[in-house]
Amino acid sequence: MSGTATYRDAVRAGIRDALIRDPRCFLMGEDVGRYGGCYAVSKGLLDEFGPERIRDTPLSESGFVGAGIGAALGGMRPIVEVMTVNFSLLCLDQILNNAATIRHMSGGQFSIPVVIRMASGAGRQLAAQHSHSLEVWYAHIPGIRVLAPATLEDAQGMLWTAIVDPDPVVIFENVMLYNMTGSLPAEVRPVDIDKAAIRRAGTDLSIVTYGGSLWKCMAAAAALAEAGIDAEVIDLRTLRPLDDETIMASVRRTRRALLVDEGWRSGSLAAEIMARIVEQCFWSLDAPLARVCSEEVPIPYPKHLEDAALPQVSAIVEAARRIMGAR
Amino acid sequence: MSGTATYRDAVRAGIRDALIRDPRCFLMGEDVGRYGGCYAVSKGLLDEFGPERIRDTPLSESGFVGAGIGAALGGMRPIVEVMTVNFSLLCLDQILNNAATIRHMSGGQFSIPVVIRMASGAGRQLAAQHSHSLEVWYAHIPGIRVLAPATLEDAQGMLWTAIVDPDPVVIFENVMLYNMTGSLPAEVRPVDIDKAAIRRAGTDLSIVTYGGSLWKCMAAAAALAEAGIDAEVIDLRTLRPLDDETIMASVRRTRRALLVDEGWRSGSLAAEIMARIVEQCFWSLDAPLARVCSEEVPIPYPKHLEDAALPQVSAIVEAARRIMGAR
Amino acid sequence: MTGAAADKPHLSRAHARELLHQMQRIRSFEEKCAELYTQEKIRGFLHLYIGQEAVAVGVMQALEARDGIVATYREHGHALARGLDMGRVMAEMYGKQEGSSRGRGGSMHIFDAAGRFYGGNAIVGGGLPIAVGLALAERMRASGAVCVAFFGEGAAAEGEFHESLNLAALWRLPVLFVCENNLYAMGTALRISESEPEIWRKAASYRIAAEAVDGMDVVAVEAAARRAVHSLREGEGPFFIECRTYRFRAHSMFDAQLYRQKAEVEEWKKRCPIRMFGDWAVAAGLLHPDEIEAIGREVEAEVATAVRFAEAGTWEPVADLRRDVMTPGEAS
Amino acid sequence: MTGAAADKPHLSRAHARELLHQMQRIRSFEEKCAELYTQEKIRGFLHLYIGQEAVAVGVMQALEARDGIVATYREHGHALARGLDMGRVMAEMYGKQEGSSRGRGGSMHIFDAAGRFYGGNAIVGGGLPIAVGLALAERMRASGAVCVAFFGEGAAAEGEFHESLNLAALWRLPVLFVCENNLYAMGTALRISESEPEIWRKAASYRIAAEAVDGMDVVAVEAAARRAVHSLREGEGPFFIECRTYRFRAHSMFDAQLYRQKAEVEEWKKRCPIRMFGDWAVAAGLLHPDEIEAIGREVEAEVATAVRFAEAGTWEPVADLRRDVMTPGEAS
Ligand SMILES: Cc1ncc(C[n+]2csc(CCOP(=O)(O)OP(=O)(O)O)c2C)c(N)n1
Ligand SMILES: Cc1ncc(C[n+]2csc(CCOP(=O)(O)OP(=O)(O)O)c2C)c(N)n1
Ligand SMILES: [Mg+2]
Ligand SMILES: [Mg+2]
Repeated sequence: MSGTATYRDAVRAGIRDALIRDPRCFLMGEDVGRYGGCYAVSKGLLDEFGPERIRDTPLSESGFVGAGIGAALGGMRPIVEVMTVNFSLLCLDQILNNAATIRHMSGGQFSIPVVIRMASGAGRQLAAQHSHSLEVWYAHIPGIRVLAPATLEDAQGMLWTAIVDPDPVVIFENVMLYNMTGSLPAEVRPVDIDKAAIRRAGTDLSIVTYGGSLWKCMAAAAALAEAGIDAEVIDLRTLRPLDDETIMASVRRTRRALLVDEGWRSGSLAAEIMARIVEQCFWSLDAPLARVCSEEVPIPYPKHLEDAALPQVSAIVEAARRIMGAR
Repeated sequence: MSGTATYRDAVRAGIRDALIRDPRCFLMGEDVGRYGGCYAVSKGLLDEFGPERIRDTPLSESGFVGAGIGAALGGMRPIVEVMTVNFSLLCLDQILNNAATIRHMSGGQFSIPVVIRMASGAGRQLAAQHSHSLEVWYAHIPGIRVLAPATLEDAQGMLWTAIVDPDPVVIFENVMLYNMTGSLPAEVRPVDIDKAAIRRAGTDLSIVTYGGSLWKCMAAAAALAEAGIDAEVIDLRTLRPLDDETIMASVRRTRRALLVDEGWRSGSLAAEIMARIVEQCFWSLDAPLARVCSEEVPIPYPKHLEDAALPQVSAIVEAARRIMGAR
Repeated sequence: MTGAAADKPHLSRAHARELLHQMQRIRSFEEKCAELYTQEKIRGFLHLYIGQEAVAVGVMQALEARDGIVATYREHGHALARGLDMGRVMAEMYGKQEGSSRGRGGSMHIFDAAGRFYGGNAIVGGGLPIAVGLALAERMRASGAVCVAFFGEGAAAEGEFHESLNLAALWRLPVLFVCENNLYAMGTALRISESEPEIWRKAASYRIAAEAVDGMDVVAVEAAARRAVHSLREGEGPFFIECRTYRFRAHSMFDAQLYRQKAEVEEWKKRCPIRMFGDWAVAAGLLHPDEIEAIGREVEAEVATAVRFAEAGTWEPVADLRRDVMTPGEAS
Repeated sequence: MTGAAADKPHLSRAHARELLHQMQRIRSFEEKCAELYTQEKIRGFLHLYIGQEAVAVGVMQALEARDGIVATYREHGHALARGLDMGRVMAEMYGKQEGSSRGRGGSMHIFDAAGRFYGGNAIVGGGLPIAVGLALAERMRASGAVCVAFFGEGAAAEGEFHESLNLAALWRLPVLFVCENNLYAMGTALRISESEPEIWRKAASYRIAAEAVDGMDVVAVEAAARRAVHSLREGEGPFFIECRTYRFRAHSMFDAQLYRQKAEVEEWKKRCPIRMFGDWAVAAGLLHPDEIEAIGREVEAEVATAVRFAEAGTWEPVADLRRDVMTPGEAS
């Protein structure tokens, strides 16, 4: 399993591992079986595990996500794939009002160990209805955990961590990452999800991001390095709960922060992190915080407009420079 | 119509006025007719306007909200009542992927003059599934306008402003306001929705809020005044687009700001406003920003726990004091 | 008594007593709740089940301890009929931590792990997919247990109703769908909410076996539920029962009932499931009027005890507010 | 040709030519699109309609200019059959601002106000409530216009399908529901997604008149659509047509088609709606082989012109990105 693999392979390895290790585990969702998954994540799993455990569902997001929640209540460990976050609007009620709520509301009688995976993000010219990044909505919900693996190791390892988590876990897989290649560890290990990761250490400013935007930030950091600006890049990894400690430690060191988030600007996750930095590190800041988010428009189809709507390396570099130049 | 009335009466007056003025206008939703509305807002309207224009719907949030969007596309001016924001999760797809998106995605060919009203907020001991404040989710969506009338005048006047707005407008009516009394103007006037309102002028700090929390902030400001702290209270009124100008002008004057928002803290609208203040007024700030939001728990049923979960006057006062005491 | 009950001559005295007793427990409990609501001991929304008792009691007869149950915000009756302790249910109504959900849920969110009672769901239709999932878990484990979903006829208009029926049928899951058709969804009469008001007919769209039954007749409901559960346990896939019933009270405590005629309510009250069954059982020689009185006294005492228990209950400390948002401790 | 077409002897030569012409336009346009996709002129998702042409073309014959249309992401055929300019549709595929949606929507979001073509909706089932609302607007205005919703059989599992049918029936709205049953939803075969795979039967749950028709037979589809639209205009409430058809190509350009056998596809290709109708029209003496050839040439020229138009089209300036998020100017 080690060697060159894609992010898609990593997710698949994580799912496969979970299916092998835990007989209560099964995968369910639209086209996860015969089709092999809309992003080919589950290809081959139907042959290996059969239709009971690789369960193709009808187009009924609320129905099968609710069924996943019910099955988890009933003692199973379902992995429910909602093809993309765009369709997850149809099952938000189940996630918020049931998965996230039943434990507290019942006085702690039930845990709901369901894992809900979904692809998110834009960049494939799929236009307005198929390009959402709504991670922040999910990160707003008490009672669930929200993960956004940005590396192969996380894509694989977070799956098992999510499975053994007794509470509902929502995993966002950015669509632009599926083809990303790298190497997978020979052995599947659960990864810790309590900590954000410093993907690049730096001293001049902290760039905080997650998911697909991580790699844009890494590219921006490289470009900034050439211009003599040493950026630290933090990959949040877990969007709920947020790892304030790592973020604040970084910002206290660098005294400047830039947030990069593919979500629309107003009400973005970037805003939440800015709010926390101001609450916790205000006196350490040497410059206003800034963010690079998506333009507040439905994402258009043509490449040049889609590019213009999304955070790009150049915009990240520019924003970082502005922060460094401020006062 | 002038004299003592409730917020509920004000909303009704607004709806009635719209129905009289514009024959394309109709009200539709669960129990708006025979029952008179779950919060008695539409009581009497069925008798006055008949079942074609006061249209009881089955329990089908996605269906009838989508039908409202379609009717708006087809030239009508529907007012759709989604009983409460709690049930609006079931129609979020229609709102985000159709109402908010079709205009831009079609290259500007269609406007969608639909008005969607919903009750929101907690405080009535309705427990976890019936106590949501998800205004921030809606405020995240490009392509719609989001209003949160906190006064009788706004409750009445915003309705007409919303009706004549060619784009989708979502109106949040906080459940704790329906019984609030006051006087209504003799004549219904559309109110401007572009501006936040300074409900109390002050010099020491800016308290920014909206909806049901406004009155808690006003009470807190009164208490603070006794302690010699002169708070300015800003009622956002419109949650999307936000009136940065009024907010920033206030913060530049007071140099301190407290955000009060009944939404859960992480990913709250308060966070967005904090982010904007840091982006736009960083150098004017004399103290860290702070926010009072709901605790990150499903809202529990018993009064003492519900109270503990929601922003309260005492917490607002305390937070304001802390801000004033900082450095 | 209608024909269906007459079809069931094998009713033992003990069972007749049990049926009446269970229905009376619900009735008396709820009448007390209404009173306590006016005293503001119970707050929030309170949806009474009065008039519909035959449904919960009839269906529960067909279930075993291993079977799961999903209900709605009008679920006191189901909770009691399932065997939840009345004191704990009453404490829940009060919001006391001795309540079945630690007081966190209140009237609309009664849960009980031991009784496999999965709520108490205040989103109309929201419990149906959960029931499908519970049944899926049973099927994957081949446990032989079934799951029952109770819901109102109003829920049949929701998309989740449709999605749930299709999933259950497609995967042949042991779900018993029990539609309690009380003719109104809040103030919306069935005829203005469904183009096909015979709800049981909708099951045909999913090839689900279905029948309509007199929901005021506890014996008829029990008989139908037994047939259905038998079929579920045989692996025949889901079953759908429409119980025709009526709620005698307002939708909730805030409802002026402008949408229906008093005469209609009175007409239905003549078919009170408790009185009808009691009268019939006496006439059939199954119960003696003294026994009925004894049941009344017994239930009154149980309700009084429950109220005392709730009154004596304590408030969860505010410090516990964040407890159980997430599961504490280590991963399972 | 099947019986249904034979039932329609009143087909004029002109009309036969029109039917063939329209189907051929769609076929040739899409074959070109597939080619342009491999050249990366068209990007994103591209869902071809090839094989299903008889449905869009047949149904459109029954519509008037005032009628509204709601379709899916597989809507090129509907747009062309509705009379949208092929050049503007092709420019949309390119994302050029001369496209029918200014290039913003691409393949999945063709809109045209003049043609009352309301998209192009990429959320399965998402267009159905919109169609109900459009019909409601017509009904409230007593305009006499109707609204047609096209959707795949996969959409029938979504809750919105159910909610929409109920609303339309309840309010007797002039909606024509056209289910294009091509047996697959992406890679999910109908039999594993619906417990009742005869989709038209589901209409009975809502008391909606319904029929199934051979969707490879343009004349049969037209005849059914005419009957349906006639009934709609008479105010008889909604109508449901299930068209049994097949897509010859992959679901989208990313689909390896692991879920179906080549032989099955080949079998269906024998029932190609264009070839079948052409052969029949020639045999019936309605069209001369030369005319068919002429149609081919005409269509080829039209496609070439459309491609030239798209190629010559321009990119919307980035400065316009935020344009039309909200309606500019004053309130209406
Ligand atoms: C999704 C949703 N929409 C609306 C409501 C508000 N509501 C609560 S009960 C109810 C009526 C439900 O009627 P029915 O299903 O027949 O059950 P009954 O109350 O008659 O037992 C409504 C509209 C809700 N709780 N959930
Ligand atoms: C709500 C929703 N869920 C999932 C998808 C992904 N998806 C796109 S097309 C499709 C299959 C739809 O099948 P059908 O309705 O039969 O139409 P067809 O593609 O066969 O024309 C799926 C699952 C989607 N677009 N919307
Ligand atoms: Mg009912
Ligand atoms: Mg299909």
